[in-house]
Amino acid sequence: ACTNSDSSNNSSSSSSNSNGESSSSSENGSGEDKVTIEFWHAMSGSGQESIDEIVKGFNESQDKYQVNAEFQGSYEESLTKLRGVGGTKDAPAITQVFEVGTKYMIDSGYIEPMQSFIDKDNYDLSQLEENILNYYRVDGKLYSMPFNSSTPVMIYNKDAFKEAGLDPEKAPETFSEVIDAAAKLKTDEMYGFSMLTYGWFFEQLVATQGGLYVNEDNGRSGDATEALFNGPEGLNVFRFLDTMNKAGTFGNFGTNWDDIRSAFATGKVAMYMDSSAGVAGAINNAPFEVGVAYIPHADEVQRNGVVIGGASLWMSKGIAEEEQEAAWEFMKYLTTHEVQAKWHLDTGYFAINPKAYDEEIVKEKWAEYPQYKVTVDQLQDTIPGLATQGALISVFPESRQQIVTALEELYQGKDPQEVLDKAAEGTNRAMEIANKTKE
Amino acid sequence: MKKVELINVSKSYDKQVNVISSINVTIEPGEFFVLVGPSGCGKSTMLRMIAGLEEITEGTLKIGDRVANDLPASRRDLSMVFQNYALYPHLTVQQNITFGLDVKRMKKEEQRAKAKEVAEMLGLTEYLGRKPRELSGGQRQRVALARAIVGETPICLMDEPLSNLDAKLRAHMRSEIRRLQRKLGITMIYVTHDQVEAMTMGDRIMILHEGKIQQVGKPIDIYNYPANPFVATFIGSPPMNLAPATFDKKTNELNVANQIKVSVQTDDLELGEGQNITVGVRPEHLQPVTSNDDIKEQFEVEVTNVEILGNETVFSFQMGESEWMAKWSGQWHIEIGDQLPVKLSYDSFSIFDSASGQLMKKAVDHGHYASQSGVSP
Amino acid sequence: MKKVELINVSKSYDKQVNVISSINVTIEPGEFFVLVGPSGCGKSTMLRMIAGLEEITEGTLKIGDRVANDLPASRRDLSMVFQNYALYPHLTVQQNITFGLDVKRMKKEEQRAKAKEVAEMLGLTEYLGRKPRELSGGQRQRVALARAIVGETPICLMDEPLSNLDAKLRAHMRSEIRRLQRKLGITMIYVTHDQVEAMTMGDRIMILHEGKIQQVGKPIDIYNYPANPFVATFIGSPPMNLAPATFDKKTNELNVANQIKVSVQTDDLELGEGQNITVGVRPEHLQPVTSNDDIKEQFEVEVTNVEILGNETVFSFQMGESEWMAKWSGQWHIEIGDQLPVKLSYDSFSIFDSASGQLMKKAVDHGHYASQSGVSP
Amino acid sequence: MTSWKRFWKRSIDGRTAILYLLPSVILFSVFVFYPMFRTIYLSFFLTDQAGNAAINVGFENYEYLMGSSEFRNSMKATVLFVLYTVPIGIILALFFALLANEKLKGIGFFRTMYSSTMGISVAASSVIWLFMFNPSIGMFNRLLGVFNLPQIQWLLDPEWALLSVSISTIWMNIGFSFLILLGGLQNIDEHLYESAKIDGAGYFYRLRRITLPMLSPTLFFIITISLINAFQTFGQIDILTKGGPSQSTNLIVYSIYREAFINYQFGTASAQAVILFIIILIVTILQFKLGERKVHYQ
Amino acid sequence: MRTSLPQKIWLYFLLIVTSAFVFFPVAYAFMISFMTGPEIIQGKFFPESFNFDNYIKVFSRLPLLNYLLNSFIVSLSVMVGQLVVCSLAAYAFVFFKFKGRDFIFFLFISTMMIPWEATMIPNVFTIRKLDWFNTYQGLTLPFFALAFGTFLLRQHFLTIPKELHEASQIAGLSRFKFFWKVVLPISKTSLVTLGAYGFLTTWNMYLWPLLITTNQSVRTVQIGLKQLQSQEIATEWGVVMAGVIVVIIPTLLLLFIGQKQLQKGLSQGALK
Ligand SMILES: Nc1ncnc2c1ncn2[C@@H]1O[C@H](COP(=O)(O)OP(=O)(O)OP(=O)(O)O)[C@@H](O)[C@H]1O
Ligand SMILES: Nc1ncnc2c1ncn2[C@@H]1O[C@H](COP(=O)(O)OP(=O)(O)OP(=O)(O)O)[C@@H](O)[C@H]1O
Ligand SMILES: [Mg+2]
Ligand SMILES: [Mg+2]
Repeated sequence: ACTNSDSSNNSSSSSSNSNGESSSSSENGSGEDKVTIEFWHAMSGSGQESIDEIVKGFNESQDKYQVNAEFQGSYEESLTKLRGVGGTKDAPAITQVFEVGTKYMIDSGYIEPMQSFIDKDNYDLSQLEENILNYYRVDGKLYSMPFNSSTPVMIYNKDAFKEAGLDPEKAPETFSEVIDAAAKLKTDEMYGFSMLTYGWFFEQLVATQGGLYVNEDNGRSGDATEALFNGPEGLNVFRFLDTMNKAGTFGNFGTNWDDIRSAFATGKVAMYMDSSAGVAGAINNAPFEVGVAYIPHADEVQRNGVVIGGASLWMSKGIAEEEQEAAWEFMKYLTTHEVQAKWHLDTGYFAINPKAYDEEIVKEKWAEYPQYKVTVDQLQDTIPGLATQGALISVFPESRQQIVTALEELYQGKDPQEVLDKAAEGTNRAMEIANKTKE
Repeated sequence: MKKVELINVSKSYDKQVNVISSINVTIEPGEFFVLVGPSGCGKSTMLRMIAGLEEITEGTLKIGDRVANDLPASRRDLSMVFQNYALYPHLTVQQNITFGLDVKRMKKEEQRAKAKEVAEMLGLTEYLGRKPRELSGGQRQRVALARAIVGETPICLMDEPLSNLDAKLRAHMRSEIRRLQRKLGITMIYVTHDQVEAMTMGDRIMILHEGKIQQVGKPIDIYNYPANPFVATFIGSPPMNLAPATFDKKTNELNVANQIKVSVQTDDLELGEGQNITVGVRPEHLQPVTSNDDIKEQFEVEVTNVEILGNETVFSFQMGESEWMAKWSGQWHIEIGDQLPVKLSYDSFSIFDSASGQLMKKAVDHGHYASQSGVSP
Repeated sequence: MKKVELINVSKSYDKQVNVISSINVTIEPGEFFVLVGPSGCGKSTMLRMIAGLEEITEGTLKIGDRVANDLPASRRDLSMVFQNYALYPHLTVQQNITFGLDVKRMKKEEQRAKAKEVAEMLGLTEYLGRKPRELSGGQRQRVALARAIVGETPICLMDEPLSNLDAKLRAHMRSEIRRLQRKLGITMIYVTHDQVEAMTMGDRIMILHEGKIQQVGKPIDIYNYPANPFVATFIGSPPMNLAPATFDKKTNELNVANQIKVSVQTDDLELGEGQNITVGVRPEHLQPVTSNDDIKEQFEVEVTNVEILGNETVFSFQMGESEWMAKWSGQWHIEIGDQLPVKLSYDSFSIFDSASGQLMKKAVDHGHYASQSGVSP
Repeated sequence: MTSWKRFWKRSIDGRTAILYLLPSVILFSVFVFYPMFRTIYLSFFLTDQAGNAAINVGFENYEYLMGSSEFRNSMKATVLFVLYTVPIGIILALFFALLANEKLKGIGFFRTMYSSTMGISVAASSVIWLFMFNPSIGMFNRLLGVFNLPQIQWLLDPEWALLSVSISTIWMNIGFSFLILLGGLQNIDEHLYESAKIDGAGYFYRLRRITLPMLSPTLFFIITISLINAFQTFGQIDILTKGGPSQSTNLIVYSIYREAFINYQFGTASAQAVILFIIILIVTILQFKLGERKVHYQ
Repeated sequence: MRTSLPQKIWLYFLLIVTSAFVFFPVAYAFMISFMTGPEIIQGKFFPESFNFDNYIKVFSRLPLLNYLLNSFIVSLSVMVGQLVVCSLAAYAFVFFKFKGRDFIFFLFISTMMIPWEATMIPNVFTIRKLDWFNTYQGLTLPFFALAFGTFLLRQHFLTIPKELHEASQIAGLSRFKFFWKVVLPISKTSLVTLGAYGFLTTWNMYLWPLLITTNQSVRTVQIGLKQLQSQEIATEWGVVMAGVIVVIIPTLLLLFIGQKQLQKGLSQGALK
């Protein structure tokens, strides 16, 4: 990371109705004819640093538009705020919304689908990563611009593998292989396998088996009404976890990203599932050699691959046209391979423009961290389909919570089918209410 | 200069009814009015009602010519020394004193000058910068006094303002308060337990007992002609000696407590045979017998207790069922158990009707007259 | 029965040094020790040091035979009436009284019985269930007194315990306290401003002035032979009259305030010509002239103020630069401006050295003796 | 007419009081009562995604909650949480306040230490506690390791999670309770202690007979406030456990938050809020009815 | 009053041990703020070296001084606002007698029972209607009225001896003057407590400032702290803790100053 206090200072300046310090706004105010737009994001830490630099780069690259990137809290928080201004002219031109909010945003009526500008501008979409676009494409229309995208991966402790007599270069691929490896890796100090208690990973393990999450083609051909994740694929996943848990080779490190990462870094667990964005951190913090692998799949099925996670950028409706222009220009800038290369390196998120991987700096980095490549390969190996496209439901956050509860109960020794059914039931009710109140 | 008038005023607390009952009294403008009575008789309560701190349960209070029952305390324009001082703990002595002046929009300098003046009068000059908790009890009381004086309000209420001062200072304060009150024409209502204060400061005294007025009048009149035995024993220290007596018409003698007989010399009194009466004699009227005294007027007592107060000697003896005291001027070498002859004349008797408590016969005025050439009886 | 001994005790506060300085005094077991002095002289401070509430800046305090400087208050086993009562506002009168008993693990019933007994003695029976704020000032003071009495501790400290009571009740309390103290053999240290209390209650009095001991002794001795002019004016009310005087060796006369001359009858006094002395006469020794009095011993004064106290009359006149007062027994019809002959004898003079304040000549004992047959001078 | 005049005169107090209360009343109306009524209103509806009332369902939301095991579980957890945190927190704070009320050199430093937890936001302190509870690197498990005791899954074991959250909550609240109680202690008139010492009362006797009764207004206050706050605990749950594991720490307010901000179910969220409000109201009324009687005011 | 030596030792022992316990988490955060990533993950207590890298990062990443200033302005305004509004209300509840007083008081108290989370959304809309987004008044005004504060001050006002009120009435003080010259100065301890409370809670507020600010002009430090953490990407805890420490320091200072004030208000002493 490098210092970028200037950029954040810049971006802090002018805003529609602030009464803040005028010292820097006068400096920015020099471009009266500039169209100024706001870009709301939920990236903190190093992500924000990178965004600030990118925005700075955009603002300097031309003199017609001025983008102000503003942190608005977590995804939930910024979405809550958006609800306050959505559809009005106070709304920001660009908002970053997490992947599970996609359906909500489409239904909200606050947004201008990206497709209208793509069509108007004849923008070539094919330069972007197909597997990412798929997620945000509904009925053939791209609604939002993918931005920070990640997938799950399995990270493992190569040293521990060696000690256990396993091949550190060949990670287990199927559920039963993982179960076996975990049993071998288990010591007094160390669990074999772990997974963050987080619905996203469950979705991935279902999808990679080709299983759907909800009906109506995973919600893509209509409003979903029934959860399907308690079908055989879901049960497979729960059984997989249950087996290890009962065998004592599964470590439960809760719902907190940092807890499971520190468990891995301190050698409390040998294999765990993480986001592709967390790979860099895992490598840096661990005092041993770290391996990255594809996520495991059920033995009896073929691997389908992963569903994209992360967030995308949405353009507001109801704001001035030139502001939409500006937003579109900014998004185009974002998707250039230079910018994407930088983004990928700064954050570990995928480059949505695969050309970025050909950039020299990326190659250098990959040479240093060959593990990065695994994440990209896994994405590109993904077989497009309804399952890997990801489910589209408006009550996704709630459903994820149901899964978390189900997992927690599973770890307490409850029956896999029972807890899954309960989660499905909760999801069904939520969907029912959502559908009822939609009109 | 304002009149204070209480018309049929009564007061009850939750836990005690008729702490004050049907008080009727008018305190004249510029009068120094002293209020005395036993502990708990309602003196403070009365002051507090006049001040507006206590609701008047019944009756009318007039200040000036205005009905003041509902007038808030802050608009009655009076000052008060509280029995428990009520100093502001967070303010210095100076600030405590000038507290009320501030309200009157007096200039700061003037306030300071005033405070200084009053402080000097009360010997508080060194303590102006202190907080109340750093003062002695008497000093605190003086601050309370200063606070009341400094405002020069037309009405001033003082609730035992000198109780914690030494005799010397108290004598000084007595005359200062009196002087100020006269100078400014303040209407003063003054509660005290001190006999000297009561006798010397007031234009009039009111004696209160269980919330009821016993007597109102000039101090000396009350001393000489107490309206009832209660007043008689309350004013004067040691108190007036009382004893039941019967009148023997044949011998024209009073039989006091079946112990001594005193011949009645005049006929100004209508006494029935066997009527129950109570006689009272002030201790100073029980005088030592000098050689040339009438034998008839004396009787002998056995001393049960002696107290030498320096300039006077008080001794007790038994009179029927009650203990009587005699006060002789000077220091007397009297021992407990001594048999002493004591002189007593009918003139000095106050006689009360035992049933009603009414005064039937006043003691004859014992005033002495001093002349240049000598002293007449 | 415990001794209390102060050895070279001094006390300074942050804002005032030597509030008490180098006090040396031993209070005997079972003694009734009275402490008097002007307001702010350090009486309360001294009590509080003995009680252990105030740190002793310097010197040693012994209780019994034990050095008690560092003994916590709660282990000194004494009781105290605070000048400001310090009642527990959240407890009823009964609970306030029994608070200390409870500490001593006395049985509840016994406590109740005790409380009832004391309450009766102090006239508080009706108020046992009340909170302090529902009491009158005098009632509160009695609660404070009750609390101190009920524990029957070997040492008892009382800081003006009767100041808010009326004369009658006060007289009663005086004798009750004295009786109790005698009965239980309590070592009592008693602060008062009341002359009568000081004179009648104490076995010994100590007069304090600006933190220093002025005199310690029997009440009557202090009254008759005050060690210095301060004591002379402090004890006795009205105070002793003082005036500067010079001695004329030729005529053997004292020239008092250049106004009157009094012939010196004895030679017990070494007076140099022109030596600065101060003479003192008690007001009661300035007597009315009777027809058969020696002309030489009388002089005439112009009355500047008169106060009739009921059983005595006090008037003032000018003596040189100071105001003198005379106290005559009985009620006198004296007006301001009257010229009065006053009798004065050399015997009644106290003479002090003006420079050192030392008493040089005591007043001759004026004790009277009463006998069955009459009264001798 | 005159009686009206009299009334006018007598009611002067009330009329002036309104002036003093006005700022509060206005602000409360706008920022508390209005939203509250809106909440009550919403609790009778199913809401759409934007949070607007969509379908009036009467008491259905309430009925659903009453029948929902999840909600019952929330209630149970909340009550347990209140029982864990309030008494211990107050007793500890009182203990510290008593210690810090001694007149000793450098006591100001200790007072600051005790009150320091008040200076740290719930978010920051939760993060610190998260660290300490961490099963692999946390202080607590290391300590247990040092004494060869079995490791505890502080936040992951449903048996322990609520306790762990309670411990951290007690810590977070202690500074505040401490400060309030210390203030109360300092307002007690020194004379009362003097008087009690003379009577020979030892430390604990004074504590029981003087300090606690005289502190009762403050204690009453802090108990009321702590109860209310405990019922409304949210921040630390969000960071430490997110309501898990197995809903064991899903306190009502967290559940409300999740319903409203994550699931966008304002109807049920509002219904929960209303129920919570009623519960706290009842507890507080009880507290006022039972507690204030024992409180001694001057 | 006075404490003997063994007592003192015992007291100091208790003070040191308990306050160390209370302060431990803060000390721990302080230590972490000097650690590097791996050091933290390995769960050490003492850093290898006390270097200020993390602090430098904090200051370079965020306009922290700006945030601190905003926090100060906002916290101070809320503090003053609360003191004014609450003390006025509490005064009315204690020193005025009027019909329905208890009811209104309880109504006030009841506002404490409404979970803040339940009222937040409507309040955001209210602020938007008032066009107070990104303004100081939007950040502060909703918090001026505080049932808690009113309650706290009421409890304290109730302990003010009624003699003082009486003496002031006699002196002719108006209601307001009495409030201003007697009630407030005497209640210093509670005012300081409430002031500290108001300041610190505002200082520590996160969600509300976040919801009603959309840019950095009036944002406060807690949002800054949040910006240091990240979700999916590994958080640099050292930097976060450095931020926490930077943000705690002013509040600890404030507490220390408040203590001094509290100490001064110590036992006012009796009236008599
Ligand atoms: N806390 C304190 N700080 C500073 N000076 C004090 C303090 N307490 C008392 N003093 C001073 O010490 C002196 C003696 O006080 P003390 O209370 O002992 O007087 P006292 O003899 O009891 O007087 P009084 O008869 O008026 O009660 C006084 O001048 C008083 O102002
Ligand atoms: N708040 C109250 N509630 C109930 N009774 C009270 C209250 N205040 C005073 N009393 C009672 O009213 C009576 C009169 O009280 P008050 O204070 O007027 O007496 P006082 O004449 O001033 O006595 P003291 O000379 O002892 O001060 C007392 O018996 C007292 O107990
Ligand atoms: Mg009284
Ligand atoms: Mg004193």
